[in-house]
Amino acid sequence: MPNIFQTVPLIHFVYLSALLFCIGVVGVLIRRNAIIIFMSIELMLNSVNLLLVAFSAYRQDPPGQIFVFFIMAVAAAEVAVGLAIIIMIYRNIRTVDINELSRLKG
Amino acid sequence: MNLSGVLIPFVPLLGFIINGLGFPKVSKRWAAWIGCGSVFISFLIASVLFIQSLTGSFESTTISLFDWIVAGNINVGFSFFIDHLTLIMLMIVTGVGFLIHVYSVGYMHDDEGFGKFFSYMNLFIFFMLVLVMGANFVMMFIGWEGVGLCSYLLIGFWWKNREYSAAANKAFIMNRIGDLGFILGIFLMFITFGSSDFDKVFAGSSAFATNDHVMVAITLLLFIGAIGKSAQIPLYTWLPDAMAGPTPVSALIHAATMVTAGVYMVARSNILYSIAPISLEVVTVVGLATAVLSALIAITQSDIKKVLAYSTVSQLGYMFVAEGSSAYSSGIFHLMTHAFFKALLFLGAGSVIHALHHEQNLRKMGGLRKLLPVTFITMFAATLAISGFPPFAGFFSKDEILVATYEKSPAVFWILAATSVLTAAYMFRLLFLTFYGEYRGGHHQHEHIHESPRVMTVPLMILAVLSTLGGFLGLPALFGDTHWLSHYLEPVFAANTRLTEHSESSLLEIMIVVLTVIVIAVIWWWCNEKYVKKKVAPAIVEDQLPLWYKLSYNKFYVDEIYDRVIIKPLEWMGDFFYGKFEANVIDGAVNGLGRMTVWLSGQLRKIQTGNIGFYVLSMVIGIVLLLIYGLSKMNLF
Amino acid sequence: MLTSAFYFIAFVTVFFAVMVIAAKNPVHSVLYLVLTFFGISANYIFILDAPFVGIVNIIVYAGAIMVLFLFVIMLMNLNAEAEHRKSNAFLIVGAFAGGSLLLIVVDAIRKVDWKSVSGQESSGGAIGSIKVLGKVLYTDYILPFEVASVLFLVAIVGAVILARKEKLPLTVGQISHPVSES
Amino acid sequence: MNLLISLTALGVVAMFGGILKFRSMVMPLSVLGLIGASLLGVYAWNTNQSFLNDMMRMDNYAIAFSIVCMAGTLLTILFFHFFHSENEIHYAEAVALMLFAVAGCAVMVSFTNLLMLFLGIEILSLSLYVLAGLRKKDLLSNESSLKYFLMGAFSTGFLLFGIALLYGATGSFATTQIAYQLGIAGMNGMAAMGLLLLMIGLLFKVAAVPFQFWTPDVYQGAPTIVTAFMATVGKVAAFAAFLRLFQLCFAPSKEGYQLVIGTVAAITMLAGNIMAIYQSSTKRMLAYSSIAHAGYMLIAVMTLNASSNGSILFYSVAYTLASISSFLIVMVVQQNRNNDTADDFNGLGKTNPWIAFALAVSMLSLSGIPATAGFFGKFYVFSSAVSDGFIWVVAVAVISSFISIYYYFRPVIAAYSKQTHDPVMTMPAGTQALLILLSLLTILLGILPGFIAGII
Repeated sequence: MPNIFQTVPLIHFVYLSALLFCIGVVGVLIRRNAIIIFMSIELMLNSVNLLLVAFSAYRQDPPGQIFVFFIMAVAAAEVAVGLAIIIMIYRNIRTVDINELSRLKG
Repeated sequence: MNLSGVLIPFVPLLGFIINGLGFPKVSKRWAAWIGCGSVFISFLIASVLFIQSLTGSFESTTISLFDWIVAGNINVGFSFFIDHLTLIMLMIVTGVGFLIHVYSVGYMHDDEGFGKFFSYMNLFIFFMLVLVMGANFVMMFIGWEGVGLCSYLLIGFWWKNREYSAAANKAFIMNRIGDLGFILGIFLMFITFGSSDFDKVFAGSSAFATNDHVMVAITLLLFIGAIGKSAQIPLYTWLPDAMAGPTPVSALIHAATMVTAGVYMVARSNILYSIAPISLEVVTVVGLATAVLSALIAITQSDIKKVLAYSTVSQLGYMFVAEGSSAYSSGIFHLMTHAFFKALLFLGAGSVIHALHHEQNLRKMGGLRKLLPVTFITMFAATLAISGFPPFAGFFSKDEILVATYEKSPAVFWILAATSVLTAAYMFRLLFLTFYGEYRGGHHQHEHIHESPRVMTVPLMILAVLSTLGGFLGLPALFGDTHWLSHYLEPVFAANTRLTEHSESSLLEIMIVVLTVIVIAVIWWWCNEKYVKKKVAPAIVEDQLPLWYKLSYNKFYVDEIYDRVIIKPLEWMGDFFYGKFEANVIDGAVNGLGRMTVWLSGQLRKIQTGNIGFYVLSMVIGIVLLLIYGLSKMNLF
Repeated sequence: MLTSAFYFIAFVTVFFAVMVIAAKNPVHSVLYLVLTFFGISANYIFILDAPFVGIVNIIVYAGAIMVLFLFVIMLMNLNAEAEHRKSNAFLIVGAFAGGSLLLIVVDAIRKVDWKSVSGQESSGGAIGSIKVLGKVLYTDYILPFEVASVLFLVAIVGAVILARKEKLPLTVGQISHPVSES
Repeated sequence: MNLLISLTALGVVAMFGGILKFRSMVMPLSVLGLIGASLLGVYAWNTNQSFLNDMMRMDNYAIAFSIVCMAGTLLTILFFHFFHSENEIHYAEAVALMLFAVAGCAVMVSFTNLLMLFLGIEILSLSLYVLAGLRKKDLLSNESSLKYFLMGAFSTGFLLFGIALLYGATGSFATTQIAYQLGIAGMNGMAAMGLLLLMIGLLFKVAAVPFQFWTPDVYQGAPTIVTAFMATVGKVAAFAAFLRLFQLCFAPSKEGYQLVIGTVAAITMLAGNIMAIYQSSTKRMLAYSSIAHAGYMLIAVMTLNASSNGSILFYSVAYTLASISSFLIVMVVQQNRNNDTADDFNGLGKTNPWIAFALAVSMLSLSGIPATAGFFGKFYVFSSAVSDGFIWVVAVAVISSFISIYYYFRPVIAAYSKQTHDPVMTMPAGTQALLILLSLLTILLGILPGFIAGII
């Protein structure tokens, strides 16, 4: 086992994943295309994965990586449903711009 | 004993279920029998208990049916409590309630919703009985809410126009404000005593010092409830509006029973109030202000039921003043006599309205003395009673309150005495406008006016007898120191009642008797001059009067001065309080609160823009704020 | 050596991540996202000694999920379309909100005593290997593994329901109003 | 465990019911299956078993909430059956999704490992995303589905980030381990951050302010029966999971975050009730009302004492009964009068007295008037908060529930005090009987609350 754990401090992984997470959040905030928003959410999930794997590696604790598999599984399921929803909407109104979808309000 | 006590509220409930489910299949005849019969059975049971209590084979009891709410240490039983105070209230509610039920058979005879009306009325009686019989404040609150609900249903019973619904709404909102106080009071009680059972709360309260702030808070919160239910300043304006309902409803709910629930509640919690004299002063001040203000307003009203409504508000103020002066038994005494004569007044007014085919305007009445003899005589008795003319019922109860206040504070006494004069004034005004002079309605109508059927007049007569003789239950010291009622209620109020027992007040009482007689004589003379001889109808401007009438100006010079100096300012004040103060300040505040909420709602809902981007942004900002708040709370930020 | 490798991979990953949300063309966004995932996988494989997760990440995310995205974007023919941008104010507020979120997270975590987290007894076994992970997954975590199958059932049923074409007229709301084009 | 297996199997059966064309059997089988699963739950009462490396534990709390969720699902499926013919295109699939969703709920309320919590939430949420979009050609349904999905997935990200940080701080996903480690080490910045982010994720699921944005839109746009399902089963499960998580993991350090939840609860109650006033659509009004109810239930999460479990359970039952029947009545009114404003309830008391009765009972219960279950729901929640000294929260709660009376009574007043010329409303057979049953249950619980309150 390479003894990396003394060289790269764990906190740097936390910073990195927090940064990626926030980039994902900003992506959700500033984009109007539902698909891009969805991709930003995927980015958020991936940053969580990175965090989990980092903790798992530093703690020498496998469940952290197991959890990552489940997140991937859930993400895949979410993508299947989410893209189905987006396609359904695209078929009806020929756009995936979220600003076009504000009939429900008040 | 146990079983029969429990039956009292449930018989009317049964009546409600039968009439409610059966409507409209049950015929009117049966609906009437069921409605009146169920209340009468309750009355009989209550009477048996009452007689037992007189002969001494009665002890105040708590009847626990079952544990109702069990949460942690809190245990609220579904239980009833019967003592002398409860018995008095039971007799009033079932007795007067029964008479009004009978009367309604005649009054509502042609109404489509006859059966429904009786089912609501029975439901009301049920809740009212739960209110007075509950063994804890939660039970009382159940009854309290229930009577509110029935009142709401019955005010809006005739939904022919919007105004009725508006009145029902107003009553509803104002009562909710009161209930809020009540419920917070109960909560505080739970925190303080761990229970809301009367015995535990009252026993626990002895540990508190006088004017302990918790006790003051509890009593004031309870009093807010009483203000809402019993229509005191500032939550009184719903009561006059509630007159939109059928007249028997006004008599039962808005005069005799429901509105006195606040008075009952304060009397029931007298032990708490005696620990919090500050609250008692609040009670006195609010009661006094209400008594004066509404009496002033009553003087200028032209709707017969409105006059009576303001009068009710004013009389309720009296009762609170009595309680504020620690004269609880006097308050209950007045509650009782008031139930008699005010129910009678309303029923009499209802009889008039019924005869005139739903005409309520005093301007279009007059001269009905000959046409409606029974109504006239009974109303006359009631007017004397409410004006405090000896030896009618109201005299004794009012006299007692006045004496009690005199001992506490002469200023209160004088204001209250002046209000009594006003009371006599507006009542005689009403009597004269209705029954004396000439009929001012159309000629066509005049021929159709006839006395109400016996089913309506018999209750009137019974109530008239009670209004006349009811006062002898509480003969004051002057007439030989046999104040039966106050002795009867002694177990409930023992520690608190400061009733004058002996001679030092005799002089005061004699003075009151003499003054009352003189004042009423003067008012009689003045009303006769104004309404019979001068034929003044309310709200007709002077220059519309015929010329010959103005020529007789000098003849009534004294009268005019009197009019200018006393009546005009009074009327002006009445107008002012009614038109400006009530409409702008009080209604304005209440409606303003409602409107502000609606406005806020309209503004707040705009944040639901429908745009996902905006939603997500707001969420992130929310997350940021929440994280900052949470981390700083955990001292990590 | 490893340290500088980490910083390089981290920099590249963050750069691609920024490009995902900054690229105008959705297809470019997808491609940048794939690159970001590669960067993350590189972290797994080279730095964190978790090769299996790294491989799965590439296969599942970069291989399957992103292809699905790409497929949908192509299907909608969005590649040419320039998406309407949100107003600048929105951009600034959004970036500001995201930035403050980052600051708060960093600030809270900065103060943690990391000795309690890292430097636990290193058992020596490569915990990221297929052998170890498989054993844990199929013994301790067998229940979640089974429960995840329900999730896939939901996803399958859901995707089938939603993606199947239906020949009904468009409506707005259940109270059938005619469609007004907006 | 048996309960969970049978629910999943039931879902599969319903799914195949659609594929293999035995649709007419789907509803009876589901109802029988749900009853059977509930009986399995009752059978497991007091056994307190934990399963497979302590991933989930079927304690009484889990069983009670599973049964509440299943009962809600049963009612929803019945109503779905009443209003949708079995020949409709996605009939069986929709039922299957509801059954899968309730399986997710069972996982959510019985987890003892954060992974299970996460999976349960996702199963439930994914089903709901699809169900919200069930009316594929209805633009509002589309929109509601997408909004729910995007925001739900977004909030899941925060939830996961929280779980990851918590894992970093404690080294485990098991609730017992997390509680143990937190007990040793105390709260540090990472654990606190994890806790707060988890809380945020769950606050989103229960629709608390400021994460309530999706609720009105999604509830309004989704098919009414799905809305009823979301508002009852979904919300109850989310609350049960919320409370369970905090009871198991974070109870000892509650002083730190109680005020946060309390503040959110207070704002949620006020905002939900105030915004509800302006709504003309009754369905949307009910959506806001469900936000407000989330605020009341949050009070029990905040107090986090011995009586919280019981009070949330009672509140859930009361709320489920009243909400399902009010959504159903909205459905009936929508179908008959083509709209659901307060005016569309005019004269209901004359034309359909029983429906009006059910309406009145459910609205009274929602507003917490005594002698209905809703009163005791509030009472238990408030009294436990008061006994812990959170008087200000209770004061806000009482004030806001008084505000709520205003809008809850609007349809009732319309039903009883206004006239209509519209004909008697028609509805599928059985609807009325079920509505009356629900109302009677509400009243029964309002008179004898002891049935449920003391059970866990």
